[in-house]
Amino acid sequence: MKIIIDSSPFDPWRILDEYQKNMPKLDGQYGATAVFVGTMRDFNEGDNVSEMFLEHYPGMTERHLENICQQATGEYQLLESLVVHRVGVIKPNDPIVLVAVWTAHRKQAFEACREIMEDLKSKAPFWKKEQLNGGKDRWVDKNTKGY
Amino acid sequence: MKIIIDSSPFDPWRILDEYQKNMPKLDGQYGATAVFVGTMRDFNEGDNVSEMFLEHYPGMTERHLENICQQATGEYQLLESLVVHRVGVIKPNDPIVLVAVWTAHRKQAFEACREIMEDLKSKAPFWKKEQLNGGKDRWVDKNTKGY
Amino acid sequence: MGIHVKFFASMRDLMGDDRDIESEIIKEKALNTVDDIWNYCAEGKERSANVLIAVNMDYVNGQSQIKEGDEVAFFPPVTGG
Amino acid sequence: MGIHVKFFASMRDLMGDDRDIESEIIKEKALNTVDDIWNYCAEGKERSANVLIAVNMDYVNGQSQIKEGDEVAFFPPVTGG
Repeated sequence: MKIIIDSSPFDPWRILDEYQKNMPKLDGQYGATAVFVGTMRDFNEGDNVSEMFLEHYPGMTERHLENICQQATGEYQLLESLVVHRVGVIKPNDPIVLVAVWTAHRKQAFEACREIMEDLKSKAPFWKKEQLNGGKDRWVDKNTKGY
Repeated sequence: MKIIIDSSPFDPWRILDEYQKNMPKLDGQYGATAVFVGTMRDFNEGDNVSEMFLEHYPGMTERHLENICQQATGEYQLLESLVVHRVGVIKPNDPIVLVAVWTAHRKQAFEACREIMEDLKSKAPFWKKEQLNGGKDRWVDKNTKGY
Repeated sequence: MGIHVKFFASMRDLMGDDRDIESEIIKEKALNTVDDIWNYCAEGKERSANVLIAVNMDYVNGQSQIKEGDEVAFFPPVTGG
Repeated sequence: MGIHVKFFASMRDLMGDDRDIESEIIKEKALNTVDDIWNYCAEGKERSANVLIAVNMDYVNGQSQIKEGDEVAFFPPVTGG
């Protein structure tokens, strides 16, 4: 299990590659990997967005994400899990979040990945402020539901 | 949309990296990417499996996978989709299947990825023959349900 | 043109290799449906209820009509992914 | 030790920067719950129903008791991911 809060851009596929190479104890054990990547779009609610600032609550964020993964590990028999989340200034096309889980069977992988993501979206202390084309900015007031 | 049937080992993360780099028309459009990777384990139904042979129905396989992706594209507003499937001789820890979809919103990505995978598991013409430790082999008689 | 019949995986172990049924046979034996094709090839072997059938790479059932030039495939439940 | 109060995102725009409430004030004003802390800091500003509260980085509600040394945080609905 690993939680990374990162203020620099990250490459989800390279992180997955490296993380998986470093879990040799799982060789032959995992049959399923489910991954979600959230990426910054250049539009939201009808406006063009040129840049975003992602604030978080240091300490609580890590703690909350660890709790989510710990709970999912028990509920879905996860062999491994990984969450990466960007903070700070973010540009369109930058990955914002990566959630990945490894399990023996696919049902658990799909369900755990989605549940971790929904919990993160609804409870992990992050906040987005969008910079609109033209210079105005605004806090995003809520996340849309994922189910 | 791309379907790849591959008799050589493939690296899912590198394929995703390359595929995504070559879809510049989607820049700024996709907010969600959902990925599933199925990997060969070294055990099944209580037996150690040393190697596997994956047979397919050339022509029908590609056609069926294209149909699945086409249908999901309409149903879930997919911006892009990618399916890679190994055939031939496969070793433990080799990726067998990769399904990836790109959408504006996460709900559609999660649901489309899972649905494509379930359809592939239940209808795409592939068959596995397992080579057990000790030299015996056996056809896998059915896939487990994923919902 | 005849009809080309394919068997995959454990179905090939049971039924043997692919075969072509010639036009004359099709007419002589009045092979009109997928079931007719199976009965002609199987020589008394039963087809278990879970066997899947494709004609020209589309799924069909046993009552499906066949015509000259068709490719008919019989195979066990799929196990990919 | 006192109590450390934090505001995040739009809540900071509304309430200003983090602040420390000293032990003497806590006793004098009888600040026992999260609601008391809010009322002391807000000077009449309403707390909308969707504001989230954490004490020592765990979610709580307004009736939750606080004690010296606690970190109390108020923030709007989260929008990560």
